[in-house]
Amino acid sequence: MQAAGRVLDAGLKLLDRQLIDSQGMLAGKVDDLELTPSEDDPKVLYVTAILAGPGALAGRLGGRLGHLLERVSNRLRDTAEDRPARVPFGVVKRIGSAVDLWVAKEHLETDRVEQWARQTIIAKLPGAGDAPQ
Amino acid sequence: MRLSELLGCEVVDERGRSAGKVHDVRMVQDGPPIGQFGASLRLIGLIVGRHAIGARFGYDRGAMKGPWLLRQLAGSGSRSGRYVDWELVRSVDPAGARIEIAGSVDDLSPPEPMP
Amino acid sequence: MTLLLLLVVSGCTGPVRSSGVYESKAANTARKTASAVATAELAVQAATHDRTFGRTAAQTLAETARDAGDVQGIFDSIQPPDRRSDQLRSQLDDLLQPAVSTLEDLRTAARRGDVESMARIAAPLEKLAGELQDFDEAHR
Amino acid sequence: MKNLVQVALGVLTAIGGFVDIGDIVASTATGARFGLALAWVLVVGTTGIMIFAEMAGRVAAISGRPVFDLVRERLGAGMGLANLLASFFITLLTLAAEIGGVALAIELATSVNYLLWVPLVGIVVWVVVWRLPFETMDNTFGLIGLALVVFLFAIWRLHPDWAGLAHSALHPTVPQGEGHPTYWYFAIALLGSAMSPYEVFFFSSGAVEQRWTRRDLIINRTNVLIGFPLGGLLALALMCTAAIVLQPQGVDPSHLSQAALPVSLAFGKLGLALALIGIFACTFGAALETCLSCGYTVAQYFGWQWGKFVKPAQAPRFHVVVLLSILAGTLLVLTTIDPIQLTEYSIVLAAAALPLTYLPVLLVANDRDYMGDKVNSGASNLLATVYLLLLLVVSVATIPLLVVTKAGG
Repeated sequence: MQAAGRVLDAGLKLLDRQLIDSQGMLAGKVDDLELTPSEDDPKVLYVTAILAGPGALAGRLGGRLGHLLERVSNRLRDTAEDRPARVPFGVVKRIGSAVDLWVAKEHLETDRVEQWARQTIIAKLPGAGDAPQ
Repeated sequence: MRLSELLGCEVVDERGRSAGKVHDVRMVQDGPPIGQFGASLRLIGLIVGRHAIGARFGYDRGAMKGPWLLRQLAGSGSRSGRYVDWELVRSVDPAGARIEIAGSVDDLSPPEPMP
Repeated sequence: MTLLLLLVVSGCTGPVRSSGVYESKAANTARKTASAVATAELAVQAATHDRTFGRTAAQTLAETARDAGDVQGIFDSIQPPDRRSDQLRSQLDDLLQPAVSTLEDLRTAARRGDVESMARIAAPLEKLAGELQDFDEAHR
Repeated sequence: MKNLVQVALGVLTAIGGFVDIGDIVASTATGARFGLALAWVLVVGTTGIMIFAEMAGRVAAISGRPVFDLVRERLGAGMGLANLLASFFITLLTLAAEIGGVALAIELATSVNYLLWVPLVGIVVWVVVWRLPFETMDNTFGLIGLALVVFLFAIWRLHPDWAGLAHSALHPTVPQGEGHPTYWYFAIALLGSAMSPYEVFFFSSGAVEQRWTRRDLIINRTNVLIGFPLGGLLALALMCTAAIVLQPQGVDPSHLSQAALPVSLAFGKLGLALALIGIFACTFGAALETCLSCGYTVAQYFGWQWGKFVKPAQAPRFHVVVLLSILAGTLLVLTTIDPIQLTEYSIVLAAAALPLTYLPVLLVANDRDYMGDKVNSGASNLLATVYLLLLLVVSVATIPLLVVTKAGG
């Protein structure tokens, strides 16, 4: 749980920070943040999710590099939607020099491309599942 | 709305004078509870000013030891930033990358440094 | 952008207008050929004193023969712009021709592992190397 | 105290691991053309890589953060991505040069055309990276690479004019008939070969692979303070033998065979065998380091799980990038571009790109939030800043010199 009332600059403290899942595995980076207006006052904005993956990064970079990433990520992603993968902010455990999560990355939308790479390429190679010596 | 849509927006006061671009967004953790995180982060203000290499390099925090030369080069940029309280914001036009605020640019003070 | 750079850097050969440029290209050709000849001398010296493997000597001598042949080919492709360059060209060709043919003979001998004849074939190389280096210094 | 074997192993691996195809080509070419007039650049370059690698290793050990994770955090996503593309392209170019170097070493031993060996080399590189544990892989080729010490002994065996050598090293002058731009172009190439960026990506990621902590700082220091200078000494030995044997004969080396000539003249077949084994091991070890560095840089920028300390299935995208990099490197060599020329471009571009990754590491090494009491000392900051300025001058001068001298042609 985080200390309530804590103040932080989101760009510096959250953006581009490493996401680490409950097993200590690296789960991508905070490429962008989703801000949602509150029901009773649309002017008030809350952070409701972390956006991660090339799709989110592409939107943020814009320009040539952004479009390049956008094309790459769209081809890699196997789902129909074009919105970037979301990590609901509720699973965030701690914000330090990295962002620790309460859940394992397999449960996150952002892990789709990782699973695709695992199934289609790596799992087919002998010894993919062997523990590191 | 995405955070990246706010970053880089030009902040303009009532008379159309610019306070510079948004290069960071300040949040406080006092919103409604969200999952296991606790109170959610609420947007309370914008850090505005010329491109602040100093902040990105880390020189606006006390924790940076040196080196001297880089501190001088980067240091000057960050102090010129200004803080815009979210209450002052009249309209946000992400497509046009433009944010209009009430009052005047001169009334804005630099942001207090974060711990 | 990098492709453009590589093209510029590879020093493509176009027509040469001034005899000065031709002369410096001739000097450069002599210098590179002298380097190949000197390398061949060292390789033969190692081979005849049983200080290298047959295959390594064969590889080294194959490279020197190919280098000298390439350098001569590039030089011959440049049109001498004036009479003085014509003279320079024939003077240099008198050195390039024996150098290239000697290195080719050495390559053949080395590939057959015929170390004895390598020493004999390589005999003129020392004089050739000296003349090529003199030519280079004279026209650099 | 980490046991002595661990420390010694680290030092020996650092020595063998220091030299790669770039050092072999640059040191030999420089020695043959300028004698020891550029030896001082090796000292400057070796000192530079020592500073850079020690900082990167210390940052990785204390904060657990390897170079490219920090590059994005300190330079932002946009600058970080441009930095990634430049560093990845140069590391890939170096990977191709190393694969070419291994094939050339085999060609020199077998006289069978190197192009036939290239696909085999690519496959074996991948199998080793895929199957061998990190430390076994790193130590094996680093230790075998020590065979290059034969170049050091060859200097004595060739009975050089010691006074002449010392004079040429201590009073560097541009030899008659050589242009100043060419002299400085070779200086930048030599600096780029000594300060190869991929070595720092590999060194800092290796610290995380081997799970270094504060206790391992001793290894970080000994590897750098003992291993790197001795590695630099091997490069100097290559330069010396070329200066002693090749320069007087006017040989301007453009093949590995010419680099090996001095050792075979000094020690005959045994010496040549050791030289070939050493060259093979160093370039093969460097091929492993560069293909892994391709994976490290991309994975660390995007935040994917990376590293050989986890099961391959747990770091699929990292291994896909490593696999594709080896494939791309192999195909690049198969285009029959001369591997020696490829090496020259890779080390010169490496020199130009050094500040890109040097700066973020220098910044984080000064950040108490990450390093606590292990931040840079005042003295190391001064030296590190001098090198930052030197590297900025080098990167500005590289492209113009490349064009003016037609790559030292």
